[in-house]
Amino acid sequence: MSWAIEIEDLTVAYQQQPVLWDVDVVIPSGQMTAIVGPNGAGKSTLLKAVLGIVRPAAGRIRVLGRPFRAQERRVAYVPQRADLDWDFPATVFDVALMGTYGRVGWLRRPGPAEHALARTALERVGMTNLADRPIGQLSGGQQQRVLLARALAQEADIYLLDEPFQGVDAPTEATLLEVLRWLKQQGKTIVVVHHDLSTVAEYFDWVVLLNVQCIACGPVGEAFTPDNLRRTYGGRMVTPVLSTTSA
Amino acid sequence: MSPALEILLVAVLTAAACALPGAFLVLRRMSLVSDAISHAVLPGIVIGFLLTENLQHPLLLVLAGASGLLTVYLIELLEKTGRLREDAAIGLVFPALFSVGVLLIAQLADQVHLDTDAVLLGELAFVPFDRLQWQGIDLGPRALWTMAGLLLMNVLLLWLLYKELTLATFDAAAAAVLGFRPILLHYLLMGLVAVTVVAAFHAVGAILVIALMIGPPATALLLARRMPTYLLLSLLIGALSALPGYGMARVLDVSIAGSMATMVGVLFGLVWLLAPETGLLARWRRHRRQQLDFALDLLLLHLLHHEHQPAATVERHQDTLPAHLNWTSERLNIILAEGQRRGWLQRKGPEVHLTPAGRARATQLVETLAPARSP
Amino acid sequence: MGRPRSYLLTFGLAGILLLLTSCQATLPREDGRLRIVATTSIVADLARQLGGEAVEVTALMGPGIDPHLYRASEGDVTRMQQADLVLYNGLHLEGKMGDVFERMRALGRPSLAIAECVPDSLLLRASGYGGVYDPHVWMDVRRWQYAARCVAETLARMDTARATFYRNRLTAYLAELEATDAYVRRQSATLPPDRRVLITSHDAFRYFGEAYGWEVHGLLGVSTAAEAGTADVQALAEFIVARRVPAIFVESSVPERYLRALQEAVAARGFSVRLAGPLYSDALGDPGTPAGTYTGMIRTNIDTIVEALRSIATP
Amino acid sequence: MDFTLRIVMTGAALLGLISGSLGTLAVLRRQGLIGDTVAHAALPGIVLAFLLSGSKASVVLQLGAAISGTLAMLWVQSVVRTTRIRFDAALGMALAVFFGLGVVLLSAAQHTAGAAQAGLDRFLFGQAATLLREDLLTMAVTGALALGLVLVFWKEVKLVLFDEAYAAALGLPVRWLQTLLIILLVVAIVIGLQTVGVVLMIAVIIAPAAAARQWSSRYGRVLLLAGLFGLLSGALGAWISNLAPRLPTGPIIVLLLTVLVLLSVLVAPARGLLWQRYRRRRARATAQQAVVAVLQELAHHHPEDYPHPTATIQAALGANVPVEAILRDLERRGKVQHKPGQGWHLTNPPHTP
Repeated sequence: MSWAIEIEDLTVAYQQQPVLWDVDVVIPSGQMTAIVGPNGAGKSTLLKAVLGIVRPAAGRIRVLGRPFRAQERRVAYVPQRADLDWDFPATVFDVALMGTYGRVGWLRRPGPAEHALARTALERVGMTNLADRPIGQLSGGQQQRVLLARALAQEADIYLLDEPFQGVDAPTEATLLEVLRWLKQQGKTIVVVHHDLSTVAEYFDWVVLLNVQCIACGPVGEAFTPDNLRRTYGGRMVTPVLSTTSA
Repeated sequence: MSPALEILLVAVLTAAACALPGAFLVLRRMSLVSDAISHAVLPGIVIGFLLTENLQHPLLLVLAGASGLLTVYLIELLEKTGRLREDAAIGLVFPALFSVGVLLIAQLADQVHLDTDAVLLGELAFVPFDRLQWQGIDLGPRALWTMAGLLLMNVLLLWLLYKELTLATFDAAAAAVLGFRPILLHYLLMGLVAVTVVAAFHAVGAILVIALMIGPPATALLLARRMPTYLLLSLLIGALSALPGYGMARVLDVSIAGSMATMVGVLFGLVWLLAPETGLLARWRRHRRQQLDFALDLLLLHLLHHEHQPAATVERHQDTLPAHLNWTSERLNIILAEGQRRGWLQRKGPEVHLTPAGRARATQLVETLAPARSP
Repeated sequence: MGRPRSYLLTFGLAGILLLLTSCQATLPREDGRLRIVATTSIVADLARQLGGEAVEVTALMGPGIDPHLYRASEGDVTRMQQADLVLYNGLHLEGKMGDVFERMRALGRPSLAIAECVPDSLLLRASGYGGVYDPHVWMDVRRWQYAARCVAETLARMDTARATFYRNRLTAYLAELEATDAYVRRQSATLPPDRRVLITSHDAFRYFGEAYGWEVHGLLGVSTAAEAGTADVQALAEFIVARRVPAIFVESSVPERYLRALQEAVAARGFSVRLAGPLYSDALGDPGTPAGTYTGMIRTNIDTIVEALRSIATP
Repeated sequence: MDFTLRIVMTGAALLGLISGSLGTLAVLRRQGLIGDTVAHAALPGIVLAFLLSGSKASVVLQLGAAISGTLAMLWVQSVVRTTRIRFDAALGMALAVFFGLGVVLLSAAQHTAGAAQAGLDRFLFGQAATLLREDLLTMAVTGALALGLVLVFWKEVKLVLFDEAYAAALGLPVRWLQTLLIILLVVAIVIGLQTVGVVLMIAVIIAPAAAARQWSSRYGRVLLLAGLFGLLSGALGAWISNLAPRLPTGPIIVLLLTVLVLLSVLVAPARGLLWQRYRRRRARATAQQAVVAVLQELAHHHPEDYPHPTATIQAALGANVPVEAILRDLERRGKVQHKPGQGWHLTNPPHTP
């Protein structure tokens, strides 16, 4: 099996608070991988470390056998929906087109080829008829589809998705899954930060159980065991969300 | 009382009076409302002057306060449409009101010395010369009394509404459920801000009022973890920035209010840099100190982790360690030396091994880390 | 909280130290001279002329300072506190400061608004709203004589031992003012009446105009903080072209660029007007220069004006 | 047209164009109030520039203003990045502290710099009527440079404004682009200071963008419209202030802009409040007709006052229609009657054929 992403001894700390501790993770090429763990387990941070958005305190990350910085265009990122300002003046098509900005490069504008890419991507997620709609008028599921379309337009080899199924309606979940499976058929690698444990076995081939440390990493059949889950969630399946109530 | 002492006292009282509502403004992310109010009172003052033809008339202050409240109301109104964000709402309302004021002056009172500066800016330096007298007895500067009254009012109101305001600030929904009427509380607080701004800038000038409303609470936020400490520190820091501010004004013979406002910034800068635990310097030093501990723990964990894996001999080899941990070999050597000194590591030829003590520590680390860790 | 407290303590101690050093008592006058604090340099000059070596005069506003925009410094407090007498122009020239002095007087601290010594009938009402007077009375030397008498009287009253001294100085100074007044009239008379048109950046010369027969226009209102409208610039430019005014005058306390806009507007109408000056309006020139005293300033001004307007206007 | 009017109108229009379009960059990030801080923070820079150079030339003072404005914003940024202090508090503090420092320097200059310092703080008052031709040139050149940069980095800027994390993942130098944005904004503000003054500057930054946002949901169009709105209100404001004496240009422009924003919020096609109300009313009328139609249809098959349960009507219209509320509304207007526990029927049913 060849690895799309190899993470060795990765440690990430925000102001000396370790968020990821000595994590070793491998993610196989051409498969769908879920990253699972409680809140604050460092799932999003793991993605951001792979993307070079956060700087690790120690460790090595290789994407397709090479450092990420050399091939940022081969990795597409779908951030959490809630992190974006949906009142930004842009249409669905504009957002999809942003996926091509990487390949267009500095000083140039997207041309007909890029427009075609964005259109195809929107078609793939079933948003063609909404292409001219302002993003401010989209439902949560539609927002998620646009973000996926943007990633598709990037024509990457690896897709990193941060909680794409969070708070979307059932049809959208089905569409998203369908698109992800289609990507997989194309030989792409898909990595999803996932919160719904009940669907892990159904949707994914490979799973990474994470809670600051890597608890387990492997094919779903082997790694996604009750024992590992208990170790990941510390005996409880729900961790309390500690509010930051200090002034 | 010497005039210097009187000025200082007024400054300290003003700082304390401003810090209290300011602390809530800062928490509610509405700091710039203070600036908005300080400009938007102009039409109130101008209309007051046109009605009374007297710049000293108390009606001016009343109308100024009213325009302050109007500002807050209009900002709220615009925001509620959902079409404008808070920054845009603030940035539209107060320049519009200010423009109305300027136009009124230009149209009706141009020849009068109703300069925006003269009206808006009280001057701290003149505080000792505007005194209150009662039956021939000198009762001290007028501003001393107004500021003391203002402080008293603010302390009293905030003491009465402390828990409601605190709750409404952190969780308006919860406050509403508990029947605290967050809207009412909001307007009460804003009314307090408006009155404080108007009364205080009449005594010390607009810019110092804004500095004192935002600066000390922001500084306190760097130090405090709990609400009461935060409020208390805001008060204290506000009062304290007055002292070096006055000192600087004296040494350099410059504007007192300007120099106090500058000192608010300097004090903030000092705390930002030097605060224990959260200060930049402390963080940097801790970072340096902990880096070693941290790296050592990391190495222990790494070794423990790979101890029983087939690749263990590779993982613990001193030539592969730097590459795997992304460390230089010099750094590795420093950390190895420290690990050996603490008796956690031992070298076997080119391999690095955990001692029993080291293994115990690593195991303990693993246990304390994973499940218990919360954000 | 242990450590923050120690930081705060340090700041507190530092502050208290500063406080202690600032509490020095008013020093007794060993030379018996009256301490006079004056707001503008023009008022200060009057005090110096009349008090001579018997008084020690401090001006709060240095040369070139526009009284409307003055920002008080810490030293001003001490200076005002230790003054035996505060002299200020009044008629709202000093903005908020004027109110302060008025209150000081109400509290029995001697202060004198010298422009208010001029009889009301001789004061020009500011046009527009309200019953407020134009404060620039010093621009007419005769009106300034009222101020001089007033100041001398006050000094004589406060320092009875030197009453005669002050009265003698007053007589001498009144003569000097008389001579200056005559000089201004002579100089003005060298121009034909229809050429006596004075255009400045702000409306400080209305008393001058009224006293010496000049037509006076200012680009800005009385208060220099007011904003000129486009219409004001146009109207003045039209006027300059119509009357073929050869020069307009920059004032020391108002930026030159305002008048340059007027100059450009005139140029666009096919006429050329010269920027002359500076005229001293709200403040004297630097000490030691001819415009460093009041009479010197008045003479310098009229020389500058007449000199610039004497040249024939060139279309 | 008159020369002065032409100059002032051109200047105000240029200012509106530049700050309107550049201001959009801040407003879209909810950071419009940066304008207030930068405008105030210009003061110490102006005074220092004069003290160091001895010159009161606009360009020199503007350079000083730009430098201190940028410094203030860098301070704000690093405070926000390294502490728990929010953006608004950092902005407010920078505003007051920098302006306070400016006042200190100004009062020091009054004592030390002699007659030459006169009128320094006038730079902060708007004096649109006294704009010079050379001012227009400075405005045009700096404005063109700034807008040119926006064009050159068009898609990068757009991406950073909308989605920083994605921009970073694409390998864009986000930090660097953010600094560029701030510098562009500082340029816009410094250009406008001597035309509209320190207090009103913020409206010229915020209002055009706020108005433009109502009319379009395309980034490029919002930018263009904001520039256009700024340009028009600038020119029109200058023209109006020319109509009568004592109408200062700055406040007129600001009031025009305010009216423009209010109008936009009310009548802009997609987002206008009036349209929204109209659409809601229309939707309610349509829904009412639909409910009545359903009841009429049902009445054909049942006795006149046979009550139909809400669920039946709901099922006929689909889950999206607020049937209950509509029925209550119709009941108030006497169109239907409610039999408690049973359902609804028309008060005036069609005659069965």
